[in-house]
Amino acid sequence: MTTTTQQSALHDPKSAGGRAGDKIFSGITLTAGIVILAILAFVALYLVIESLPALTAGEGELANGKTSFWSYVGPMMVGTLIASGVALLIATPVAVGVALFISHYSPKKLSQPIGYVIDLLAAIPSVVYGAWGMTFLGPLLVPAYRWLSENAGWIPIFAGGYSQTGRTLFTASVVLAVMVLPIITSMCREIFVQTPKLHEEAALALGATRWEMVKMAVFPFARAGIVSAVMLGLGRALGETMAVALVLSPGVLSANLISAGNQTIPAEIALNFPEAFGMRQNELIAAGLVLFVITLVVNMIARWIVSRHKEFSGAN
Amino acid sequence: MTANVKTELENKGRSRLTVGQKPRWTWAACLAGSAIVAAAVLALIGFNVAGWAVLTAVLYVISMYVATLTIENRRKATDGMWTNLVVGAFLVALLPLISVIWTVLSIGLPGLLAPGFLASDMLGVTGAVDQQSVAEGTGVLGGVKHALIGSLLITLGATVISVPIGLLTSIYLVEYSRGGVFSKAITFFVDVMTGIPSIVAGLFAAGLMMTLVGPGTNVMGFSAVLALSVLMIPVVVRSTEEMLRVVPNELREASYALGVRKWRTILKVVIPTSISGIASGVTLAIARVIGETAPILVTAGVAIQTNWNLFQDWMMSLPVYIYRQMMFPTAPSAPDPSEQRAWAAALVLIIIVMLLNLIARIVAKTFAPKKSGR
Amino acid sequence: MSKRIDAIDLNVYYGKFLAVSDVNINIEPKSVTAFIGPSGCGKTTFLRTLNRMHEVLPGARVEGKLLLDGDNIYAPGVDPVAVRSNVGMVFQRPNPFPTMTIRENVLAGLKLNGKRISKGDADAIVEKSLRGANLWNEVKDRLEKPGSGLSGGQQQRLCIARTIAVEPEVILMDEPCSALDPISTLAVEDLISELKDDYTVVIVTHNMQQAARVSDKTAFFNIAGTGKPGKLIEYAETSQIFNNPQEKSTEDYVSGRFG
Amino acid sequence: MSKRIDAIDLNVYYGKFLAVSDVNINIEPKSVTAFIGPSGCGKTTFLRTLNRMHEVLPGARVEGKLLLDGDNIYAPGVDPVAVRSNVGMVFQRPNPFPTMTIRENVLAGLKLNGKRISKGDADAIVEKSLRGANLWNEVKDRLEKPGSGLSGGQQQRLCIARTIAVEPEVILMDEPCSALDPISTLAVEDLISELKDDYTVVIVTHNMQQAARVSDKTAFFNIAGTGKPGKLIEYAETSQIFNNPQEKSTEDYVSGRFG
Amino acid sequence: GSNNPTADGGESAAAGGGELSGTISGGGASSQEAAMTAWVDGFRGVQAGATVQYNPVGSGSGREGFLAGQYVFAGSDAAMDAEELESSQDQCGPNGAFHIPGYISPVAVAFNLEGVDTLNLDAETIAAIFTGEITTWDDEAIASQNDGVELPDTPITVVHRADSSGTTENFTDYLAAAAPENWTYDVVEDWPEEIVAENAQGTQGVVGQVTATDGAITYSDASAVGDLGTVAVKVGDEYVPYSAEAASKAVENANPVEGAAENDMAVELDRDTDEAGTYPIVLVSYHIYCNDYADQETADLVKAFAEYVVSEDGQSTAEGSAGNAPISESLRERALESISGIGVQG
Ligand SMILES: Nc1ncnc2c1ncn2[C@@H]1O[C@H](COP(=O)(O)OP(=O)(O)OP(=O)(O)O)[C@@H](O)[C@H]1O
Ligand SMILES: Nc1ncnc2c1ncn2[C@@H]1O[C@H](COP(=O)(O)OP(=O)(O)OP(=O)(O)O)[C@@H](O)[C@H]1O
Ligand SMILES: [Mg+2]
Ligand SMILES: [Mg+2]
Ligand SMILES: O=P([O-])([O-])[O-]
Repeated sequence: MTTTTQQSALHDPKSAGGRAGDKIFSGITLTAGIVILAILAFVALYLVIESLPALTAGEGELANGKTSFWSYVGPMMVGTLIASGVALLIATPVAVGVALFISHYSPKKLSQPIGYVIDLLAAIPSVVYGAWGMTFLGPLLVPAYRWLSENAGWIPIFAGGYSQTGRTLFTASVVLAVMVLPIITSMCREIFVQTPKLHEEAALALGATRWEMVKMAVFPFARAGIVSAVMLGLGRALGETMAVALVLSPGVLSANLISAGNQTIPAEIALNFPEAFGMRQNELIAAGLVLFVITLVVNMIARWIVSRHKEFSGAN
Repeated sequence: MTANVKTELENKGRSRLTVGQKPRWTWAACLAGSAIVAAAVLALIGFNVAGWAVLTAVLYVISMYVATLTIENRRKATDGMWTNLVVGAFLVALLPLISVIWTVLSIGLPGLLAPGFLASDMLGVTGAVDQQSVAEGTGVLGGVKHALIGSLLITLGATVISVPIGLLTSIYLVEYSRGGVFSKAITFFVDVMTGIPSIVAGLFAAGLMMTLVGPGTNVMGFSAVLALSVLMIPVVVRSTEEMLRVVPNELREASYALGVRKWRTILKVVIPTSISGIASGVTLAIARVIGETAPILVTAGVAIQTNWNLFQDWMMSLPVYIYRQMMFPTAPSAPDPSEQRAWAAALVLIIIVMLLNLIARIVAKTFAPKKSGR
Repeated sequence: MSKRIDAIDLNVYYGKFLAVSDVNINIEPKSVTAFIGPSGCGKTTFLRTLNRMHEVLPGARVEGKLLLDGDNIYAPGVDPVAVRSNVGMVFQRPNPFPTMTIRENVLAGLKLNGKRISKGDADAIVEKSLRGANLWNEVKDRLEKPGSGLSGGQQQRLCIARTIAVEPEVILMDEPCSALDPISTLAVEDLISELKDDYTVVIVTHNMQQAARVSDKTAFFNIAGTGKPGKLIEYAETSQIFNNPQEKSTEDYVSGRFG
Repeated sequence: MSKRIDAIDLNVYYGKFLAVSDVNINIEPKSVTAFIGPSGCGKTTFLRTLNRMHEVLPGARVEGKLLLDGDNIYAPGVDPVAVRSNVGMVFQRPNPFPTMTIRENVLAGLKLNGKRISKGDADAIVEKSLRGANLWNEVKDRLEKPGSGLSGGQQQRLCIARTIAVEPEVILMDEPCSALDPISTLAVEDLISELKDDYTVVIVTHNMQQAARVSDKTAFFNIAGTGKPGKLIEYAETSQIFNNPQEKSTEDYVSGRFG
Repeated sequence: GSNNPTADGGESAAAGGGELSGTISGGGASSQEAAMTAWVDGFRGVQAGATVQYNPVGSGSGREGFLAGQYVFAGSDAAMDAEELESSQDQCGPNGAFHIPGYISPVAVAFNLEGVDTLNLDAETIAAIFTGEITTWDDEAIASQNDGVELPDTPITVVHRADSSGTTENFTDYLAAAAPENWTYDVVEDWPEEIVAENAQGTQGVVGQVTATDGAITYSDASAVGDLGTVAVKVGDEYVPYSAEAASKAVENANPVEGAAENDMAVELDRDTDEAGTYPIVLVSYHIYCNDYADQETADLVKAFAEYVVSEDGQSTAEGSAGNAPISESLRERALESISGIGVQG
């Protein structure tokens, strides 16, 4: 039985053909990765090159009248972070709640249609969100702003008056929250339903209530996914131009959520790019680059948090 | 003996298992109480319906918690509270949806139903035409055919580019890379790209095409396709990656053990298992880019007539159409027709995304795991 | 700390499919009852109705009464959570929480009660439960490692430890030893004998010897054919089932002459 | 259609952790070999090295040689897929494909590899494999239903059917009967005896009787303590292992006097 | 699909005989969009085979695109500076580019005040209102110029443009020239951020905001102000309400930009003029063309289109659609002369 026709079975030509399939496929996926890397690296390169004049500009060379680039983007950076931060603070709990509702709380028959309805939120173009925020939501919130200003004015973020039109950073944040909600919900929902039945049952059999089961089996399983979903949402919130440009009544940074003022980087770009040329364009693109860096830092932190618990991945 | 137990139970009428439970009408009492208290509180500082609803809801959650806590125990109270909050989250999410949809429907529906809105473009529609139709009260002329076709072509193009690339890349990340430098680099760039302001993507695409085909000719649908792809790819990669990661390893092992090649395992086992999530992710990505305004404006320009060619001449798209009509009416002194067209176009856009979503779900359903059993 | 269980005309459905029909059974407190029967006859299904785990599956439902110390756990208004914290369960397939460490897995059920337990007490419980499941020696040095890195048998014993840590009144075990080596099996059987002093234990097993060794009474389930519901054929003292069964099919099954 | 297996100085690692060390074993073609040993001693781990499934886990690796009919399957350039299509495997935990029907699950090995087979052939294979796994009668009316709706034992038999459908030369079974009732167990044991005529069969089992009943040779693995590697203690004719073991620990283990 | 444009004045062709064909692209100021739509449509009636497309990306991007060769003509709210003119030689050959005032529009100061349709204000008062020094409508400075008008004590809400805007630039230019005491800020496209006020994106945005807010005031392209009240601006000794003629007159009397080429019609408006009947807050939006194009076909098309735009027909078509002010006869003559010089490079 010992054979000398070396490795006949393990190296047969048919198998070699199949192996080529494997090679080709992994090659294709690798190529796709390289393509993405190339595209994205190009974008980054483009941004850096276009930003350099603004980043290296000396005093008096900037077209926006500011002494330095950082005194120009600094306040907008803060504005952007506040707007998307508040948006995420609002959207994340609601989105996770909705996802849970769909995956574990709603009657099984309803969960599909409900998921569909929530996905509708993603179908609405940002211009429409902008118009809605400007004409409907803003004025609707004015009484609340008045109340906050009168009763909670001692809190810095509510200090210093309120907007008559409701076109404030908080309104913008709410609009952003509504826009990122479907992104987070949809991804969380898909992951929640993947929670192994085995683990859900393990929790229930221990006498866990539904909520305890969710805490024990669903959330740990979905942790990485939730973080990713929130990061995608954050990306959308950080990068949203048109809706913020329409909703917000921008101005200098005041960090006051309920009065006019403050500005975000994407809205600044959208509002000023059309009339910009030369150095002004470089400044705006450089502002875009700054936004990149912010996104990157936040994402790296998120990845780091997820990777700390890699050993406990849900796929095992 | 069995009969014995039966009668024993019947006689008792209630059981130890239900002892100490809050009465069934607790929720109604709490709701009514909350509503009254909320109304009373608001009466002091000025009543309004929205505030009343919010306050009632908050009070209801709290009072149910307290009631359950006192009558039953903390765990049930906590569980009940989270149930209320989860349902509440859903209701809260419905509010903006209903509001936006109502706004779009009420303003946009008449425009959508106007004869020829879907079948005509804006050729020949000038401010004078709009002024006339306002003055004479006749129907609004002009439509979205050109923008509809533009949007569909551009989005289709972007999807054709981004979905395979994004899907394959996430396969690479999940199945092939073993956490090497290269996969870290991809992850790094994908992360950065998720936050790219859309207009920057547009500028990049316009600039890239300018160097490739020269100025002037670079304004075309395909440039917009590129811009949208840059925006779409990270969303596809990141959502697909997540969906692939939660596929149980034991399924992969089962397949390998049958002598199935890795690539077939991926295509036939891993992807079908996660198809519903992938489909959702792709639809989301499409929904995200199909509504983009700024990047299309700077890459594909604007047009008043239908263009079927992605590689030549300017192209209109729905979001640009909506934005221009809304912010820069055809007749500045008579903006109503433009506004009507804008909201009707928004409605068209929403319907398209809904249909896409529906298709994705059907696709997902066809391949998805047969849900049943342990 | 133990309960009696009485099933009255219990029918168990998966959607429209009647999986187990018409079960009447009385399980005494502080006893060990074994369920035996061919694969697919509904042992697992019936076992899961005893702590209302059955209804967790979509479309699954139960008709009839199931009394726990005389209280119908399927009566309207009964909270399944309360039932389940009284009736613990070990599954056929080991299912430790992959995101928790071994230690956390053992304490998972206790944590639910929200009672603060001192680290010392917790350590004691972890050790006691793991010893009870005969796993202590193997994992005592890696309590902080994930539970999913254990071998199949280790995982199953971890699940047993997790269940006994909460000290329920009834313990249901669905083939707890099927993945275990003889030594661990022996340990678990010893554990069952010990548990019997305080708890009511119900165990599904395919192993006749095991059923004979550990149980006081044995219930034999059978199924007439595919698509037919499983039925409780015979329920009696274990010795009687194995030595002097009343039904022909029981005799065939326990003597291996079946089918 | 059968192969001999020779392991030479085989060390198996999970990352840095040496799980099984220094195994030397010769498994004859057309024979049934049983692996026995206490839980966690590395039976599964070693079994998985026989068809290169071990390396699927991140960080897992193998040192030494493993010859399949004299060809080292760990030689550079060897295609693990070729190895696996020659060496089939049934896992400890049943894992049918959730996206597939029962029928598709049985045909998975063929269909996933893109082989075209006529409907008639496919039907024949499905029936033959399901009969072989003693599952045909239970599922013949619901072949188009999802495989995940079966009972635990049914799922396991489905996995066996799936494996024999591809007709490998060596079949590895990791506790294939642990979830099965005696009748199905008997059927699978019969199947193993049949398979032996054509294939080389390796089986992990915790059931001494089973090992004694079905295997020609038995390998006893043991582990000195936690964190220590598992070792092959004794490998001989089954009758010798059970009646006249050379090692003290083997004797202790097979007689249940262990630990 | 067919939209039946009843107001298509294409028959009375002003230039050409309808034998041209091809496509030319322009881009730039969004303020010109409405007028451009009318011109593009009208030009189709004159030259059925020719297509003009215009991308309203904004003046800055339009000029940038023109200089990069992306557009063959640009629309811009501001004239190119010397540097830009010089770099235009890359695309246009040594003779560079030139400006034509294609679109003239008065910038109205519009407000929303119950029962008040028009107010008389001088430049100082306007500046004081927009800088936030005057905060209520019944302020003495306003009342003193408006005898007989019942002014409420409503607070004034200033609404300005959020985006970079040629309108803002023209408006601040007027304030800086006519009320240097009160307007201490620069002439800017972006509203000075030191002045905290409400704002909105685009002409429609500010008009919408003012319409929705009682007591609000803004500046906006006059064509869009709709039913809002407007200010008659003090020029010399009289108050001049905005009108097409008054705006046109302001451009007529403007001075050419210093050092401009002979055919370049970029102008420096005289904002603090005393000339009767002149409305000084005017936005001139230029069309920028090359003196010489690379090929004959483009040159012919551009020439024909440029001629159509300034023609009587073109200007009245735009007025009918966009509500801007048509250029005067003398401006038209000068413009046609400049346009006639368009030729081919080399
Ligand atoms: N989730 C489910 N949906 C539909 N039918 C099911 C489901 N689970 C089990 N069944 C069916 O119900 C019947 C009883 O299954 P059950 O799991 O109770 O068998 P069992 O006696 O535990 O068998 P085993 O010894 O193999 O575990 C079987 O016919 C099975 O196919
Ligand atoms: N994925 C893994 N990562 C790290 N260690 C592992 C992994 N799987 C198993 N081990 C360890 O390797 C050793 C051998 O495990 P293995 O699963 O081979 O045991 P076994 O003999 O099959 O036991 P059982 O009879 O319980 O199935 C054990 O100490 C186990 O904890
Ligand atoms: Mg079972
Ligand atoms: Mg094992
Ligand atoms: O024409 P604008 O620059 O004011 O938009």
